[in-house]
Amino acid sequence: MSTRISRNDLAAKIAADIPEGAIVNLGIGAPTLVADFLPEGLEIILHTENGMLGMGPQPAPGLVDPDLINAGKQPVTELAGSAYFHHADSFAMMRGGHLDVCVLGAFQVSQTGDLANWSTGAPGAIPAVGGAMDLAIGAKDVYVMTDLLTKQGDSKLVESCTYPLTGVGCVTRVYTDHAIFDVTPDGFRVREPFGDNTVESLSELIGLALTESDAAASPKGN
Amino acid sequence: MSTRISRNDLAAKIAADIPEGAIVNLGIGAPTLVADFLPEGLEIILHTENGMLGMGPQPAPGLVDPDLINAGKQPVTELAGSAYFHHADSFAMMRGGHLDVCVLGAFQVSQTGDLANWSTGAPGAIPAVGGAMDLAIGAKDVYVMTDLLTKQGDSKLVESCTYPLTGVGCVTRVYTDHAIFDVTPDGFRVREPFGDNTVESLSELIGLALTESDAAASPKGN
Amino acid sequence: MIDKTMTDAAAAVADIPDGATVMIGGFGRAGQPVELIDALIARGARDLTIINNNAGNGDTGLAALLATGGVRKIVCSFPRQSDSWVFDALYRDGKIELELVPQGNLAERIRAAGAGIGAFFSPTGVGTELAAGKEARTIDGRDYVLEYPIRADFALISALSGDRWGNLVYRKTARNFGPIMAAAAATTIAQVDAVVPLGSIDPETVVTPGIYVNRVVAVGERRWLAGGEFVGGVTVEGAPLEEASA
Amino acid sequence: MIDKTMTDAAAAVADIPDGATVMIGGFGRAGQPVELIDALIARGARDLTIINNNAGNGDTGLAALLATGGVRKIVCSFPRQSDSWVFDALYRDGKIELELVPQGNLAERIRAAGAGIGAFFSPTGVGTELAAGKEARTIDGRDYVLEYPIRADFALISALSGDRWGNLVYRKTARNFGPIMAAAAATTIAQVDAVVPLGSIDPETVVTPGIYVNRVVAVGERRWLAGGEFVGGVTVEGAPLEEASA
Repeated sequence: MSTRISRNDLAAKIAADIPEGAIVNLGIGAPTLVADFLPEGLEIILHTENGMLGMGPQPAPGLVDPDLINAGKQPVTELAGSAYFHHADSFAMMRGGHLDVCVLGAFQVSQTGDLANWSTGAPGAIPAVGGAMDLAIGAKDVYVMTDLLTKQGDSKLVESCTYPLTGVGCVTRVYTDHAIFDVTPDGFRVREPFGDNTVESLSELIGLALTESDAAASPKGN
Repeated sequence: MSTRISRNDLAAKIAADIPEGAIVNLGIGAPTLVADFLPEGLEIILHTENGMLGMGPQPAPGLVDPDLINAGKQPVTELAGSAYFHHADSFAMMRGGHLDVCVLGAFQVSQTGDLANWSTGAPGAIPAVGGAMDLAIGAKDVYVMTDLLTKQGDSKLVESCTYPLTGVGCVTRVYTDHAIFDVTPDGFRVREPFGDNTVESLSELIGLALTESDAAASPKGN
Repeated sequence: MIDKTMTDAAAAVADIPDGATVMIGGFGRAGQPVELIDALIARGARDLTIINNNAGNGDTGLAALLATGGVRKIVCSFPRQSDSWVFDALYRDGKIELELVPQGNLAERIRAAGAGIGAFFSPTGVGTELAAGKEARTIDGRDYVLEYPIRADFALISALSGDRWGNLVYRKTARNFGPIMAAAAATTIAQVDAVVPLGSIDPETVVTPGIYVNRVVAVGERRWLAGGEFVGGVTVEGAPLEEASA
Repeated sequence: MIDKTMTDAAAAVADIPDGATVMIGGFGRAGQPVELIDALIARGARDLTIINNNAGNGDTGLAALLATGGVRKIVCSFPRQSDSWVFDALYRDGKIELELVPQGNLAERIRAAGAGIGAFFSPTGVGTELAAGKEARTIDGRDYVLEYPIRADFALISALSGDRWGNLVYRKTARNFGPIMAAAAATTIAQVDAVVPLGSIDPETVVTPGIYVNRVVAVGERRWLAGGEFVGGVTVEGAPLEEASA
């Protein structure tokens, strides 16, 4: 029985949903994979919160420029049409609602769109938030990319988050290895189940009532 | 009897008080005269609120660049070391306390340093404030350049302003055609009387108690 | 391919409806998007709210727009100028509403709109009639009043050059309100002297990144420039000296 | 003549006293003023409060400063990194105080300090524990919390080049916090690869005007540049590839 897709396939699913011309911020970690699957020939503008629009792919080995890095502090390149700006201007772009899409990882997403992705609240852990809270409130569409279940088998989609929040009611869509879910006023709606997953099996798996989108009913016709 | 100095002489007095390296904004009107008297060879950086530091003098006739104007919308030039920036950045410089000196005109200055210079409150007059209120609160030293008396013979130095205020407690010094006054916690202090003016004659002229500075007692030793 | 360039100013402003709030860049004549304003006049939109530092100079540009009677209200810092006779007459006749904002608060309120700031405490205007009725607060011993963002449906701005992604560079003090208005409007329309190829603007020197710009229209080089460089020979209004002296 | 250049980093930081609040530019290693930090370490100031986006990488720069034990408190958004072992150990031993600020609020609070804003309503962090206890308000249907400026006694920043008036230009994403920290500190000290003659920086491209800069120190060109142009051949830490592969 096939119930999960790979992380690369999931990145490709996300990439396919980003339209040409979109301004996109890809969070640290798995979301950066999405860049590798953006359709060739389409112009999608990547924003990095450390002060750049028009970020290009990793440089070739030996061509690393330490002054040109992304938010994950990895070396990147610049594309024709790129622009640099300072940190306050960069976060003004987010906070002001000028980004079309950001893709973030998550510990938990609640059915009202609350996001928890910066702290497990574990005692003794060193907290670090970075730009997560700004990204969470700062894009027109906040997509989450995550496994549906934790390693312990708990659902990351929850009725309400038990981990410390990153943002309230901010997530619009969740891309998981089992299915894509939209966050709606009625809770999670299955947008596209992968493999043998069904709305019913997913609901059972995560212990939450789910609704079904027209798209999910006929995924090929999406 | 000599009781007044010319506007040019007054501008020269102000210019002589501005130290090398100061960042200075000269308000519209008479204060712009001060630029003509800044000591040759000293570097004093002029700010204009429409987005420039390092403003130079008027261009030669025939070399007017309509994209390069001062706050009074007169053509100016750029000096080596100048910089352009947008309006929010320009007023952040003022509001943030980064200007050393601004020189403004006035309708009235109160003995607590209140300034009225943007509106006479006359019915039917078209109000216009421009950057006056920002300049008033936005320089370490706010100098006023004005005649001491109105054309009707009323003192512009007053116990409290009757015209609409530009700023509260903002003026640090008043350069008039009769004398230079510092604004102190004890009211106006005569810093330098011109010609035959004395602290006593000035006090009688404007109807306010005045104190005398050490500088005024021996102006040559200033 | 992203291509925000449009063929002419008329097309660029064609969807500005009656009742729109429109920011117009420029400080006096410098940076005023005259060709876009002319197109807006030709379109004939009514009941507009205009945000600009001034209220028009002479009989062209913003002044000409006011003269059409299509502007219900203007938000500005300095309407009264030696050459603001169009506005002056409308105001005295009660035909236009004026909201007067200190220039720095105007700039910062526009910046706040673009930057997603809900409101901010400004020291400018404290204790004056322009702060009357505003929420006041003392913070660390300094007095402030609370100021709110100024947003717009459209911004019309003028820049020196732009590329098809909407990246813009300006020229000298004509920069003024352009960058902040671009970020504060739902739809930003930039006129430029020339559209340049993508990649020809050094990324270090982009002043307005294309994220803030929706449409770019080339209107041709101003008569006092040649290849973007000043060559002189005009009045401050931009008229050729031979005309001015005639 | 205005001349803000200084002969060496030691002289530039000589008056930073014990107990000072010091902003340090940089995002990770990019834009980190390593030579100024080294000079501050040599000076031996104690009881410092440091404001930076991170809490040091590896064993150099900010991490080396932390290792001296001279830092009482750090204000940052992202201390925990793969190479933040110096901070991690201090924190776990209770030897350093941490104030965690969301990155955009950190940037905007620094900007507010330089811009004379008393406080501002930010939507970032609303409903989270990092906004606990902060004044909240709903404006136009959106929720905000009130954030206050972050000021400093000194800012240490790194730029590509500067002139004797203190005008600065940066390089790529090493710009990050430099421009806003320069405006938010009472005394701003910039290290640059090279001091260039006054007038050689195009006024259109100045990023930090000299008004915000008190001292400029040339520290020499980074090894991955030649005449300011990237020539490659280093790791992201800036180490030559031959060392990295050794």
